[in-house]
Amino acid sequence: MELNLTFNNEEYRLGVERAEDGYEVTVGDRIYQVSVRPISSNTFSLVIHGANRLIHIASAGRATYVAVDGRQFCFQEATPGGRKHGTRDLPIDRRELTAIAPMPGRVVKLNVTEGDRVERGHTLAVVEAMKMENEVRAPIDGYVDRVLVREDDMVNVGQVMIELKSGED
Amino acid sequence: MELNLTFNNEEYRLGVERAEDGYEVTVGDRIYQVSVRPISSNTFSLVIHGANRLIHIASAGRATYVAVDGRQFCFQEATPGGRKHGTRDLPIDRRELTAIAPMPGRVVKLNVTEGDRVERGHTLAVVEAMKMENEVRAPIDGYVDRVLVREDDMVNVGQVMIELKSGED
Amino acid sequence: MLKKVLVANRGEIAVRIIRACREVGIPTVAVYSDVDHSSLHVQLANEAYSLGPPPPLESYLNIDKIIDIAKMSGADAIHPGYGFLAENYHFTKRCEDEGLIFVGATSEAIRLLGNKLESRETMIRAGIPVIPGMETAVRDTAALVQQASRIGYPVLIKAASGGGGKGMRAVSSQAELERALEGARRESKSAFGDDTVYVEKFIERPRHVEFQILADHSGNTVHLFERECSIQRRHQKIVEETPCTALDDQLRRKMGEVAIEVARVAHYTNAGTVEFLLDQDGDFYFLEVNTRVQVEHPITEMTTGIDIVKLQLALASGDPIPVKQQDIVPRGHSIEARIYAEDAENDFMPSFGTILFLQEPAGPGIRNDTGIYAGCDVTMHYDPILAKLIVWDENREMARSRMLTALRDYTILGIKTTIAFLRDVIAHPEFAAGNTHTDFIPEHFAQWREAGDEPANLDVALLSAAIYRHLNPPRAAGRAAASGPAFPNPWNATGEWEIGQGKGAD
Amino acid sequence: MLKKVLVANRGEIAVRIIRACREVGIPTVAVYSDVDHSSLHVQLANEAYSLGPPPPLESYLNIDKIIDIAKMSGADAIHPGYGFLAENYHFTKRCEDEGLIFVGATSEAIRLLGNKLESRETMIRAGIPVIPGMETAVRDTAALVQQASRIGYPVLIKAASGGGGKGMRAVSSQAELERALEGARRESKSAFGDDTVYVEKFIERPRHVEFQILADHSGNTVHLFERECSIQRRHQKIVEETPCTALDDQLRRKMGEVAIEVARVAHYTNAGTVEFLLDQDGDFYFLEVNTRVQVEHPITEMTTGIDIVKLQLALASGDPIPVKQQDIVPRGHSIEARIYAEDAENDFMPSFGTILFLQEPAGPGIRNDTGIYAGCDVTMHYDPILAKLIVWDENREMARSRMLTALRDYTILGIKTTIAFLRDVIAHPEFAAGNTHTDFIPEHFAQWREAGDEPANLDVALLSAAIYRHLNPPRAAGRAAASGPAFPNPWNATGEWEIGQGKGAD
Repeated sequence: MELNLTFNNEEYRLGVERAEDGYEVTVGDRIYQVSVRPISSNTFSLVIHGANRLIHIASAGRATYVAVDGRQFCFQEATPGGRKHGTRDLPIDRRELTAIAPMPGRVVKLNVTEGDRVERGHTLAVVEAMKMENEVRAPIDGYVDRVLVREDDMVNVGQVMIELKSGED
Repeated sequence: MELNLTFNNEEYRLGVERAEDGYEVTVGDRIYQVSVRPISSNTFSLVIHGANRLIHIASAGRATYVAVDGRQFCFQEATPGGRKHGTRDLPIDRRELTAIAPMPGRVVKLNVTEGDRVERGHTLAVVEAMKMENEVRAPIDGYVDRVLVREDDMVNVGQVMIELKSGED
Repeated sequence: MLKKVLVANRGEIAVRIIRACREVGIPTVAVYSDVDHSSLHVQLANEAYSLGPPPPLESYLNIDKIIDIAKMSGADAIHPGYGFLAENYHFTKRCEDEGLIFVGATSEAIRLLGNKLESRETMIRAGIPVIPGMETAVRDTAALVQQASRIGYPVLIKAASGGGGKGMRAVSSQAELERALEGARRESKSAFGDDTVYVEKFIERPRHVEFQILADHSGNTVHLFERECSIQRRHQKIVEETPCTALDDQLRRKMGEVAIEVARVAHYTNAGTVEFLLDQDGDFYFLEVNTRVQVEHPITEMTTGIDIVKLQLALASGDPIPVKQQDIVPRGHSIEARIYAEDAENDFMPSFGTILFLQEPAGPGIRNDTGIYAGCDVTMHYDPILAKLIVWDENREMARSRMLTALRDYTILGIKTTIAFLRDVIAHPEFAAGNTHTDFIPEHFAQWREAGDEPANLDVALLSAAIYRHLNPPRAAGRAAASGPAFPNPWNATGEWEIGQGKGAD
Repeated sequence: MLKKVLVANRGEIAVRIIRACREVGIPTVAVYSDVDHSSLHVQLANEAYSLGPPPPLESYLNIDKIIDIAKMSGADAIHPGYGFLAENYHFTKRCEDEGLIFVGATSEAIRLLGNKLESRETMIRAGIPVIPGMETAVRDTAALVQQASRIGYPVLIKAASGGGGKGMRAVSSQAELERALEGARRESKSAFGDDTVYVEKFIERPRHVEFQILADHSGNTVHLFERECSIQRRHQKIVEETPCTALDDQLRRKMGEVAIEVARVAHYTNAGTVEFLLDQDGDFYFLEVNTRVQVEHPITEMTTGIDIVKLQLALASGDPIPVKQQDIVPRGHSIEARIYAEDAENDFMPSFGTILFLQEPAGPGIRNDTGIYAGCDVTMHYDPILAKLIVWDENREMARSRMLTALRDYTILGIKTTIAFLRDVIAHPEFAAGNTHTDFIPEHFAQWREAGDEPANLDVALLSAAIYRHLNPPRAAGRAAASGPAFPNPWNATGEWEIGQGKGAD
């Protein structure tokens, strides 16, 4: 089996094959011979080069969460068409022209409408979750091109809330 | 759905039907309207006559384990042909003529062979598990009819180890 | 003894209070908003009633509804926990008027101490040292700006009805003031229903040191020594410990005496916390009184052996304080680390979702006050605290070491938490040296990123994920795949599961 | 400080020791028999090595193999826990000869105190009060019978190398003696590799009171006060508490002094426990010294605040005792309840199988020393202890109440446990009154059956099971259904799971 996992915006190519005594796993160009000893549904012991590592693991949708030695990793399975709508998928120059939700939550304030002139750092909107407010600021000097949310809307982290045009337009 | 569950040698007839707001369950001739609120895979909240009861539950094979209010119940699902081989299924008068394993474990000593004369209370065999020994004693005065185990055999709780004949035979 | 206690709260503190009630044999009534219908506090209480929709004003801040449920269920007392209605004197007054015992101070004491400016004035009159600042609140922004200039920058904006850092902003220049005021007011309004704010002198690199006090209805007041709570992000405590490394016996005695005097001046009853700032010269200033059980109360319980919540219940029912000041002898050292559902790599943004896997640390000297379980949903509606990990050991270094081990054993999969961040805080050489102050986090952890510890860990994690995915391919279609997670659950697996209508599907 | 510790044990005590090592920064080596390859102690240790097949003589009692693993892994010390090799002086001697630090007493002290008759004689010479009984061991049954007659029935058969009630039998008449001797010898042989037994006077309805002692290599010895362990089934403790309700300050001081004198006479080092019987007249008799960490050591840790296992590690590496006797001041009350995999309705027969669901109690003052987890197998090969639930509170009644609540919150599904039984023991009016003695269980719980509490609970359980079965019909065919349980496990679900060859499939 082949799969691509994304971690911190890096994509890793992995391959898993059954081997005599467990699995042969390739991570990029590194090859590991490992065996797996199940402990319970979300826990197993990974025997790798003779050493035991205790692994806790769970998945939900395309995300897989792994704890190794008290550190948690969250991997996204990359598949064409299955991408989240967010800035992480946008080319860098497009990011400059969008204001994105800094966290999942509710839009409690929307300060601009389409056509407004904004300055870099200007608070365009405020998102609240868990009693905490976060300001969404303009990344550039420019004009508001499109407002994609309304007050009281729920937004996800990374969701594009407002699209801007640069001043030259 | 209908099912029969056994608890402490009593058999209970149960019926489960979906109802508008949950389930209608019959226990013998009692009818309950209940709804269920799942909490996690082995835990749910049972709403019964308006009151909440927290239930932990798990099953393995034909056994279902339920914890209510800190008390644990183990139910066996009764199905024809699925019965365990043990004295619980034997008529009372047959039990008198058998020596059964008091616990699961290993036969560490076997004191009798077929034809031996035994007295009530005589130690026929010793079963060990978890470093604890238990003596298997003759339930009646009589003769050893058949020895169904050997030393070092593993036995299950309730398993018939030795069959006796009463003295009159 | 109280007959039946309604716990007007949720999460770990509701669980904590319900446990205390169960142990002393008092039946409990839980209340919950629709999204909390399966919460741990609902599971543990003898009775549980819905408050309705999740927004706090409609649920946990809904005074009428809570009073109605108390009366309907036959509760004779209400424990407010912390947050929500805990320091709302209108609620306390309402309880008093309705003949319900409020487990806490009187409405008059809460009103006085809740008004930061009035209590400031009262304390100044009683000779208690306070931070220089405004003497009266003004709603007018221009006047606030003027006051800030008079006091001199840096200044701190604080919510007049505030607590827990909500609505608090440090401002270093006039240019920043107006926007900060706007945010502070909105946060204050949202958290406390009151947007009055004031400004005071901002003391640089102070330690936050507070004293736990207990007072009965006969005027007996004792303190249970101090807690240091300097480790804060966004003005909210995340690590607390006792004893404080900066106090010697003399300073400790003096601050304890002042704390008791503060309680006496305010005619305080039940459990409360007198907060001080301790500056770098060893001078201390009265900050405020938190008129409720404190989030970090467990560390005091660990060192003094006194159960503060059980004592709250006893004091509320009129019992006297059962110990004398000289008999309260703290032992060892205790540290608390608050586990939040936050992304510490991204400015502590809240994180929510389903907890897919949970493994809590265990062992001698480890206490975990929690409101979560494997399979529960962490929603966006409330404060993102998940649990408090508390350790005790014979001395600070042993306690620190125990905390590091316990945090390493604490696994929560499915949402972001502050666990790894807390490990790095507690392992930091300056923390180990006891050099803590309220700017500790911005100073040492401004651009914190989680370390993998060993680079090989990433490969181990990747190949574990690959094998797991190999064995458990994500379902191609169906509700579980579409709507994301769903804790592996036999109730879903059958495909025929529906919870009862009108029971608050969320 | 020790460099690396091999823990020559399994279950909760191995976990306890590994946790202590981790907290003080000592790397650990676990050993395991094949059936234990996924055990908690294996998961927690830095390294883990197989001992081979499950029978104790081939695994946890296999001295050669354990020494080899210690040397191969670079461990400089071995902690034996309790049971297995903990009181086997040959093993201790072997460690000494091989240059490995044995975390415990010297082989000479263990030999002396392990020989119940020799230690008896030594103590008599030192003026320590002992129970009337045999002065020398005899292997000859006829001689034992004669000695029993001389002492006068009832008598108690005890294993000369024994401990923990293994091989112990009370005999009330000569008619019972021979069969009892045979069983005692076989059990003793199986447990300790030595079938020598002896008899002593059986004291009726005594309390079992023991003192924890600590001794360093410079001859400093302190005690950490008493534990009462009278609640026993089959001569094995199931509930322990401290302080003992039967001691006043004077008796406590006297017994503590005798305990220290016992340790001094035996040239004892490290942690040990001096056991006494306290009769109904308040006279006490030296019983034996347990030359190892005791199962019930946690209750002493809870009241004294001293971590006995960490101190064992320090003392083994040559550190002096860090406290003086007068500085050891116990606080509050602690109770331990041992959770066994046993059927309390059926003469405490062992029960084994897979733990399908596990929920442990939590909250202030609750400690759970455990060796299990959801999904683990409890096998027939070893002592059926699963966990120890320990509570602390300000006084006995509060501790008892906390224990009852905690036991109610303790859920283990899939095997029989003693949890419900323990609840009824601790709720019993005679236990509440402190009227405990070693016949407490046979006297009050001879024909115990689990109560449903309310009859309606059975119906609730039945209909819950019915709905669960309705939603999760048992699989008609396949391995899982055929071989019974199997914890719901994605590793099985794929149908393609196989663990690596030769890795100890059980």
